[in-house]
Amino acid sequence: MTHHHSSIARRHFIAFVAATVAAITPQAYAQSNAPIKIGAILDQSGPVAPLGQFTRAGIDMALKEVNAAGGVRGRQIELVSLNSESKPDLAASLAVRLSGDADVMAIIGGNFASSSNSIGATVEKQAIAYITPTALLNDAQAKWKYSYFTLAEFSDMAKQILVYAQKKGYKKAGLIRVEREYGEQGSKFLHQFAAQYGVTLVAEERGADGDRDFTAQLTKIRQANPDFLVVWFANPGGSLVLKNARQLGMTQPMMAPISMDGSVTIKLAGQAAEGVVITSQIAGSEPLPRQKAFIDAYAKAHPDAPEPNSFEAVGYDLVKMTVEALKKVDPPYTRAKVRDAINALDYQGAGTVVKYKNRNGPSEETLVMIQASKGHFVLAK
Amino acid sequence: MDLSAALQFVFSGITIGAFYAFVALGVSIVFSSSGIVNFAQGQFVMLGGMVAATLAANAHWPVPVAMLCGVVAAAAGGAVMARLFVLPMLRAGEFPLILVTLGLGVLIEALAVVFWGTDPQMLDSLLKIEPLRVMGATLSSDSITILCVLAIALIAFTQFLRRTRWGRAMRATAIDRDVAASLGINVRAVIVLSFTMAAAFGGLAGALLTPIISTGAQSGFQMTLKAITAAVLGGVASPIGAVAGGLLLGMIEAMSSGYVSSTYQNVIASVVLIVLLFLRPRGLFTALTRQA
Amino acid sequence: MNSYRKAGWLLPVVAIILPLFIGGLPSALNLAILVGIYFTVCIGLTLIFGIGGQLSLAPAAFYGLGAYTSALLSTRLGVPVLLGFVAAGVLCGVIGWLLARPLLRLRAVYLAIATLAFGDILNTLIRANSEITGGSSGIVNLPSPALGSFEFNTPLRYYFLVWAIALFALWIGNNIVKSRIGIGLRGLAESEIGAASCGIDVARYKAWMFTIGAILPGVAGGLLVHYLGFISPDSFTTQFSILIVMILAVGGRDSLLGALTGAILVTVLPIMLASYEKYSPVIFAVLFLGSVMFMPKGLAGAAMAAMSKWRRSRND
Amino acid sequence: MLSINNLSAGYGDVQVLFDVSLTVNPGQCVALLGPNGAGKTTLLRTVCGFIRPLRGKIELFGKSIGGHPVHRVVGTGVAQVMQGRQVLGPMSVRDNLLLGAHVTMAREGAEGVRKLLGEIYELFPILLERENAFAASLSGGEQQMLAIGRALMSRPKAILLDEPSMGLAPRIVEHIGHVLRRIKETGITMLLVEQNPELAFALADRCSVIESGHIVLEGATEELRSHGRVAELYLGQAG
Repeated sequence: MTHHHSSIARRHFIAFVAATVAAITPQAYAQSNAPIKIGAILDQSGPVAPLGQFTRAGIDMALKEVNAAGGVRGRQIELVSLNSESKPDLAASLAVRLSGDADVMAIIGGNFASSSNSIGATVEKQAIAYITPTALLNDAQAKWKYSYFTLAEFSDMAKQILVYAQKKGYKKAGLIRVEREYGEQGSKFLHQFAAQYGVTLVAEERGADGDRDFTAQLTKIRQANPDFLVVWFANPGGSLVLKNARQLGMTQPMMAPISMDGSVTIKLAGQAAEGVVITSQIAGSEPLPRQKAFIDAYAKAHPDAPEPNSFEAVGYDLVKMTVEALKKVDPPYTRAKVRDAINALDYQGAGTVVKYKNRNGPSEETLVMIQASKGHFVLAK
Repeated sequence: MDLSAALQFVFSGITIGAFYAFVALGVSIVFSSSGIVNFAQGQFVMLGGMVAATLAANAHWPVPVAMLCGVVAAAAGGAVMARLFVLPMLRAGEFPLILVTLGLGVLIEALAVVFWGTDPQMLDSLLKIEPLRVMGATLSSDSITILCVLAIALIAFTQFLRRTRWGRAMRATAIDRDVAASLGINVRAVIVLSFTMAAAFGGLAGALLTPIISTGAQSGFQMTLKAITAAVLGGVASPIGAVAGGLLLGMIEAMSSGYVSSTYQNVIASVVLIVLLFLRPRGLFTALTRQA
Repeated sequence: MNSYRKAGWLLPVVAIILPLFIGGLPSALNLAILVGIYFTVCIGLTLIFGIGGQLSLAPAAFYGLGAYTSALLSTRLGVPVLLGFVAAGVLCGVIGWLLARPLLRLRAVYLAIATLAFGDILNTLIRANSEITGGSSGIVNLPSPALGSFEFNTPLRYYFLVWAIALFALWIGNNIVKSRIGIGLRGLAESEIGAASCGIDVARYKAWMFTIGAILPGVAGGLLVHYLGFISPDSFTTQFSILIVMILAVGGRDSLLGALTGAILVTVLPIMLASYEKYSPVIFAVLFLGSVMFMPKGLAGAAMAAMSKWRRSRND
Repeated sequence: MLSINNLSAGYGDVQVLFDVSLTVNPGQCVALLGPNGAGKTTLLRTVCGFIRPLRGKIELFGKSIGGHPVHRVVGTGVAQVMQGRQVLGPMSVRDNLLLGAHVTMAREGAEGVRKLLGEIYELFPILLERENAFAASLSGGEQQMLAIGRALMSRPKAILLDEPSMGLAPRIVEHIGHVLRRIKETGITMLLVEQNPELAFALADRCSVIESGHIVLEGATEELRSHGRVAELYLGQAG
C-alpha cells in the first residue's frame, strides 16, 4: 500500500518538474509595439529579503502609475524581475542573463552592498545602465560608467548624525554596530569625521543582526558614559538594541542610520523607539513637496499603514528615473542612449535627489533627519 | 570591572542561553528517540512565534490563547513532518534523513516568507511583571518567564521519560529500535510522538521569545544551527545535556562579549566548541545525564 | 566502470568544442564558466561526502579561504593571480591536512557542527580585520589572471582557464576514486571497521580525502572571485556550504558524474528559478525534497539506473 | 495456534528460507534445531515481523500475521526473547521490566502491572535485588533472566525464544531450563530455537531440524532423540 502511495507521489513530482521547466522556456514576443523591458535584480529571499521586498513594493507602485498613464510613447513598461536570494555571485549571473536579453534597456536592483557591487562590476563589462537602491561605497565605484546609486552615502549619514549631535551639544558618542558592511562603513566615517564636529567616540561595540541580547555590549558602553548612542543596525537587531538600552536604564538620546527607517522599528521597539533620531530619505507623516505625490498614492494603496519607508520610496524612484530617461531618448532605443539619458538625469523624487552629471551618487539633499514621536516619524527638531 | 557589570553579563548569558536551550531541547528530544538530527527544528520555533503573533496582532486574540494556538500549530507541523516525510525515509539511513529535514526546513521557511512576508512580527509579553533589578543589573520580565517555563518544561519532560509508558518507550526506541519493537512498542508512533513533542516545545519557545526579539519568517534556520551547536556542546542525546549546553553557549557568548570583545564573541564560542569537541567528542554532560 | 572511462574522454572533447556553439552568447558562456568552477568544488566534496560518507560543512570556509588568499596576494602584494591560485590551493591543503585528523575523529553531526564553527571563525576574522581584507564590504576591481603578457580577461579565455583546471581536478578525482585510496574510501563509507580489518589505514585515507576536499574548493574560490572581479564574505557563508550539500544530494553524491550534475544544477537552477521571484525558494525546496525522497542516488544515479535498464531490455 | 505454511523469506536478493512449514499447538513447546546459518533466526524474525515474507502464510490463533509490523504481532500475545539477551543496558532493571509491560499497561492499567511485576520478582528473586541497577551491569545469566522476565511482562500466550542458552555457563543454562519449564507449566506456548540439544530435548514436545533453509526432519522429541542424523549433528556421536 505504501508502495502504491509513493508511486503516485513520484508521478506528481515528475509532473511538477515538467511544469516548472515548461514555464521557464522563453515565450515568443511581438517586436513592433512590444513593451520596453527593464530588468530588476532584487534580493527577495535570504537575509536581505526585507529590503528587496520593500523595493519591489515601490517598484510595483511606480510601474502601475506609469503604465496606467500610457507608458512611454505608447509602449508599456515591462519589468523582468529576478530574485538574487541575497547572493552576490548569483546577482552577477542574473545581470549577465538580463544583458543577454537584447530588449532589456536598463537594470535596477541589488539590495545590499555586496550584490550591487557584483552587479556593478558585471554591467560595466556588459555596457548596460544600472540604477541601484544602495549607497556608493568607494572610489572604485565612483569611477564606474554604467552604475548609478540612489541611497545616501555612509559618509553623509555619519556627518548628518554628527551635525545633529553638535547642534544639540552632545560631545561623547557611544556606538553599537552590526558586523556587516553598512555597520563597518558607518563606524569608519564616524571615526573619520567625529573630531570635526567636536565629538569623541568613547565606546564601540559590535553585534550580529540575529543576536538575542545586547545587554553585555550596552553595559560596556554605559560604563563609558556617552552623551548619546548611535545604533548602526538594521531590524530586528536594532530595535532590540533600543529596547535593551532602555531596559538597562540608559536614558541617552539614540540615533540610527537609514537601515532602521520604517514603522517596523516602532512596532518592534514600542516605547523604546520614542525619540530615536534616524537619518532617512523620507518622513512618512511630514512629507517634503517632492514627496507629496508618492505619499498620497501610497496612503491610498495602504490605508491601514499609510507611511512608506525610504526603501519603498527609493524603489518607486528607480522606475520613475528610468522612465524619465527613456522619455528623453529618441527611438529606436539603444542601451547606449538610455545610459546617456540616465547620466544626464536631474531628478528630484520621493526617496532620492540626483544629478548624475556630476557624480554617480545622490546629492546631499537626499537625506532627511526624522524622529519617532508618538508612534510616527516626524522631521527631527 | 565592577560587580554590577559582571552580573549584567551573567543575566545576558542567561537570556541568550535560555533561548538556545529551549530550541536545543527540541533537537535533543528528536535525536534521543530516533537518532535523527532535525535541521527543521528552528522552523517550528518560527511557526509558533509567527502564528501567535499573527493571531494576537491581527485577529486581536488574547496573548495566552494566541500562544497556545502557536504551540498547537507547531505541534501539528511536527506530526505532519514525521508522518509524511520522516517515516517513509526511516530505512534510508542517516545522511538522507538529515537531507530530508534540511529540505523541509527550507520548504517551511520559503512558504512562510510567501505567506507572511519578511517583516518581523511582535507580540505582547505573556506576564507583565516587573523586571528583576539586582545591584544595577537588570533581567527582563520576559527572560524570567522563559527561564521559568524552560525549567517546568524540562522537569515535565524528564518525568515523562522516567515515569510514563510512552516516555519509557521513547527511551527504549532511542537505545535500540528493534528491541523496542520486539517489546510491542510501535516505533513509528514513538517517532511521530517525539517529533510532535519537539515541535510543540519549539512552538512554545517561539511564542515566548517573540515578545523579546520578535520573529521573522526567515529566523528559523539560524536558530536551528545555534540549537544544534548547543545540543552538541552539551550532548545531543540527553535533554538535560542539551539544555545545559544551551545555557553554557549563551554564557560563553555573553562573557566573551563582556570581557574580551564583542567582535570576537562568535570566534570565541566557536573555538571553545571545537576544543570541547576534540576533548569530549560526545558532548560535555552525556555521562552525567544518561538516565534521563 | 566502463561508462566512467568513456565520460573521462568525452568531457574534455565537449569542453573544447563547446565554445564554438556558445562563444557568442554571454549568458551561456557565463554559465559554462560557473559550471566549471562549481564542478571543481563538487569534485572535492564528492570525495568527502559521497565516497568518504562524511558530512562536512567546511566547503564555504575553504572556498572563501582560497578566494581571499589569491585576492589579497594579488591586490595587496601584487603577486600574479595564477601564482595566487597555487598559493590558495597550498594554503587550503595545509590547513585541511592539519585539521583533518582532529576533525575526522568526530562522527556525523559532531563533524558537521565543528566544520561549521570553523567556517564561522574564518568569516568573522575576515569581517573583523577590514584594513587587510576589506571587511564586510569586500574588495572590488580584482585583476584578471595572466600568463606572461596573455591576460585571461575575456569570458572565452577565462572559460578555457577554468575548464583546464576543472579537468585537471577531474583527472585527480578519477585517479583517487580508482586507486587503492579510493577503494579504501568506499570501504569507509560502507563500514569503518570493515575497512580497517582489510588493512586500510582509515585515519590516513580520511585525512587525504579531507585535504583534497579542501584544496579543490580553495582553488575554485580563487577562480570565482577573479572572474567576478569582486570579493566579499557574503559569498562564503554557511548557507553556501549547505547549498552545496543539497545540490550534491540532488546530483548524486557518490560519483564524479554526480558532481558534474550537481555543478550544473547549482549554477543553472537559481538562474532559471530567479524569474519566480519570492516563489523560487519554494520551488527549489520542492525539487530538492522530491529528489531526496524519490531518487536516493541523485539524478546521476537515476540516469545510470535508467540507462542500464534500457541496455538490459535491449539485450534481452 | 502458530502455524507456518510454505514460508519463504530472506534479505534483499538473498533467499534464506525455502517453503518452511511448522506448527505449534497450544500449550506445547516446539524446538527448532539446526546448525549456524541454517535460517533459525531468520525464521523467528519473520514470524515476529522484522522480515517481510516473500511467500507463504503465518497464522497466529487462526489470524494471518504475515507482514504485520512487529509491535502488532506482540500485541496479539506473542512475546519475543531475542538472540543475545537484548536488554536495554542504559536503563534500570525495573524500567526494562516495565517496558515489557508496554502492551499490558494499556489493557490492565498500573495496578495490573504492579501485580505482574510482583509475580516476575517471585520467579526471579535476583531481579528484585538488582531492581535499580543498570541492566548493563548484570551478569550474562541475570541479563537472560531479565530478558525472559521482560517477555513475561506482556502476559503472552506464546513466547518465541532465540537461543536462551547462548554463551552461558552450564549451571546457569540448567537454571534457565528449570525456569522455562515452570513457565511452560503455566500453559504458555513456546517456540524455542536452540543449538544446545540438551535444553531443547528437556523442554520440547516436538522438534524440527532446519538445514540451509529447509526443514529436513520433524517429529516428537522422543523419536528424534534416537534419530541417527540428530545424534550425529548434535550429540557428537559418530553415526
